[in-house]
Amino acid sequence: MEIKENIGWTVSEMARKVATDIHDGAYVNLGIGIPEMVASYIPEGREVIYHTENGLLGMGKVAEKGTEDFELVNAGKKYITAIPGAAYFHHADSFAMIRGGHIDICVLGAYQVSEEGDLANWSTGDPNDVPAVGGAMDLVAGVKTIFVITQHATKSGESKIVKKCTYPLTGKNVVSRIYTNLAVIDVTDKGLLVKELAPDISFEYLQQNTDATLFQ
Amino acid sequence: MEIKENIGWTVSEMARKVATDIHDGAYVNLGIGIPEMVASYIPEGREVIYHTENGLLGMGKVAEKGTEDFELVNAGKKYITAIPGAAYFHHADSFAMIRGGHIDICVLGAYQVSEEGDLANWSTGDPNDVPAVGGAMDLVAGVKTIFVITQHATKSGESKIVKKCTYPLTGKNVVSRIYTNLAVIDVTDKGLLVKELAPDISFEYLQQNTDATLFQ
Amino acid sequence: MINKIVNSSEEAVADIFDGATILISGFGEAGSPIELIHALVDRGNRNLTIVSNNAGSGYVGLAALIENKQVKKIICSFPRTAISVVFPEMYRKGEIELELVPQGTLAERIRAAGAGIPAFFTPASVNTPLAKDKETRVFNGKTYVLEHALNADFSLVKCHSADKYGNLIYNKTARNFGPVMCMAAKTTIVQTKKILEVGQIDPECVVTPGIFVKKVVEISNPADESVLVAENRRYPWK
Amino acid sequence: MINKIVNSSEEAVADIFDGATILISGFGEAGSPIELIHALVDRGNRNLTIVSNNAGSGYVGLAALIENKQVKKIICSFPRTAISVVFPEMYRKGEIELELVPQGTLAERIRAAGAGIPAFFTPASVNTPLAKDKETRVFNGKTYVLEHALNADFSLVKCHSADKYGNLIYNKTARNFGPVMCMAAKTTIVQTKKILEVGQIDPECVVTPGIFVKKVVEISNPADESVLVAENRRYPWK
Repeated sequence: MEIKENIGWTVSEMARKVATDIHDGAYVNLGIGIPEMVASYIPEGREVIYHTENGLLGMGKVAEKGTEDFELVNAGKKYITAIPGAAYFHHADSFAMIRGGHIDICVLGAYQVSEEGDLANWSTGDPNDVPAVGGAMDLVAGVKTIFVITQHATKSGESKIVKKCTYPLTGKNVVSRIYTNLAVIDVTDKGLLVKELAPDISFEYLQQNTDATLFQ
Repeated sequence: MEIKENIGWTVSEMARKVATDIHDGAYVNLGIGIPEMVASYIPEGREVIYHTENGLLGMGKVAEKGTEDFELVNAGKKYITAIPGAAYFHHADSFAMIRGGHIDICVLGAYQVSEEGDLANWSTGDPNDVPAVGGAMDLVAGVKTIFVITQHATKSGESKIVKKCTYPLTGKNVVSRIYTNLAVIDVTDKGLLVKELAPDISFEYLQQNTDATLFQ
Repeated sequence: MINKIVNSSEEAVADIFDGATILISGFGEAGSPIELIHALVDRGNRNLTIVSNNAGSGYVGLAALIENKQVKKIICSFPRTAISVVFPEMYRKGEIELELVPQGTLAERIRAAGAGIPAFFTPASVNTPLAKDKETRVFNGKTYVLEHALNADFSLVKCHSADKYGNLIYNKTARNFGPVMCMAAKTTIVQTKKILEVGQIDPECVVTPGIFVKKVVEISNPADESVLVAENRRYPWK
Repeated sequence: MINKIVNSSEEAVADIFDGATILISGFGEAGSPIELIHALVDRGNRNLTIVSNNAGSGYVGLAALIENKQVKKIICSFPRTAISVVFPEMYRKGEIELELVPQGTLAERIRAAGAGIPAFFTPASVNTPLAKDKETRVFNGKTYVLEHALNADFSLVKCHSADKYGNLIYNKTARNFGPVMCMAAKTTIVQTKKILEVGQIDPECVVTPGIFVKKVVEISNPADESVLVAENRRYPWK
């Protein structure tokens, strides 16, 4: 399978799509990397409270140069700020929020997502890699709705939307919706339902470039 | 069995005996009723921190008349005070302290204590009584050392120090030491060892008036 | 935009339904959300399962709810107080069910529900009638009993101050079950003495972060249960 | 009389023994007790099992402890950081064991140890390699895995302010694992930026009550790990 580079939506456009699907008043946890971009595109008039699993509800913007506080970081260890009305708490309380189903939406990156919503995003299984999982397994097990934001294919052109994950799972049946540069895809009981196609992307092209079976 | 009334130690003297066995720096939980008296007899030069399971470490004296705060009570729902250096916390955290073995000593009353240190202090098993357990079972399961302070016999003259508890248990093998009006008794692997007799009480008299077998 | 403040106790409890399981904060009167309970008496829902440390005093608050025959079952650690009359009478007549739970197990079961832990092992109650028919297991030579999360539909909680995000702080030992109950219910309803502006509560001192709270109503001068009981008052007021 | 303050990091870690299990607070550098770790490097205990969210950066702090071959095994959720070199190298050579634990499970296992809960069920890691060979059970149609308490001999924790009773408050997200680690060790050793008089910490805002703390040492100007790493410093200092 070959996917042309620089087709479909840009990463910013993908982040905007995700942001549009976050409701007013939502409690949201954004994964490290591209998911963090989502915060910049929340439509005006919506108030969203960000949780970072290292112990803060009410995460604000990234700290400006020169105002960084080494003791105020997010899960990606970036220097951040806190909004008025924020709360700090310890790690067990923070993951009680996650595991207890109190966070509405979590946006994560992915190595692979399967037809059944299985997610692989922590390990390629390469024995030379040092394995590291962080909070990903707790997030997918506990947060009400899991959105995945990812390029449709790897850099070497392999589809990330697969029949079955070949990488070790983060969680089984956990993903609700996938935002790629080519499409927005819902994980449903019947399989992967394409909700929206990027400009100039046909369903046929999408299916040709996707390992998993898609529906319209 | 008959025990003469008003013999041996007074309740105050019993409380003083218990207090003498509480070490400097101990974290202590005092049960409702007579155990509460122990706090008055801590020897000078010792600092003891009191825990009350409804969410306070650093309980102070009972509130003076006119200064009562309806929101500052102990486990017996008495109006109390807090010392400088106190901390408030919620019920799950409070019982984490108890269950997790962080409290050094708990002093409790008893209906019965057995030769093996079993304690019955929450129910007589009378079906007409409304059963109520409070935190007693958590305390005996979690606190490092359980002291019992009690009259040696019930008002009707029955020994409270028994071979086997006939009342429903609060916990099995939990009591370390028993302070009665007649004696101080250690629960050991070999049985009940009399450590100290009240003035004018002989070991023979004590054994005659005790259901359990005692050792010297 | 987020604003969890509602205008009345009536509005605060408006979603409660018959048959609901409801957590009610308080250790005796300290922390008991008496105005919210009275609003629930007014609402009249029946067949409720109530989880609370005690079972009410006199004829107000939780005792009034029980006397009004709205409560099918109570889950608590200590249903007796010096002046509890309603519950003991109905219990002896077999008109109300009781599930007696050791206080620490009660707190932990509620916390577990809030933390997404369906079950855990505890040493409390092992070898006692309260562990009867429960699964036990030995860890490192000590026996523990398996206890299950206590999830609820609603919680009614009293706090000291709140903001519109639902961040809460409590007062002294009135904190007790409030924070864990806020975590364990689908819908948490809070009465607060004071409403503060967002940002007035120090983020280091927030006890219940707003994520756990659905509705907040300001009750500036809550009744003191012990005063009402001493005056032999009865709810609904006559 | 109670006074938990000791005069030096050296004195603070003086009871640590070979083969001990040690909890070390911090999420990356935030909350990492770098001076206590360096005192442990100086002390030289070996065969340690370290429980910490990460596995150190550069050649200071936890990375220095690992490089000094004092650590037999590390239990953590994320042993990689942007600038971790020591752990990955030793791990690839098979010179250090790794038990990888999901972050929330790690926090809850530590909290369980402190709360006297020997084991609990969690949904995290079900159907993944990290649940391999672990007991699972279905509650209400959902599968959970049984996880065990993570007790320790010592914990090394960094906080912001402390009093002689051992009451602690933390700073922002440097709080992270500190409070649960204080609960879970037989001996908790704390480094604080400031020592306050008893009574100066608001009892409503104490995060770690003193009962959980054994020793406190004041380190007024703790090193910033990221600065040391950027400067390519290595402990022991040359």
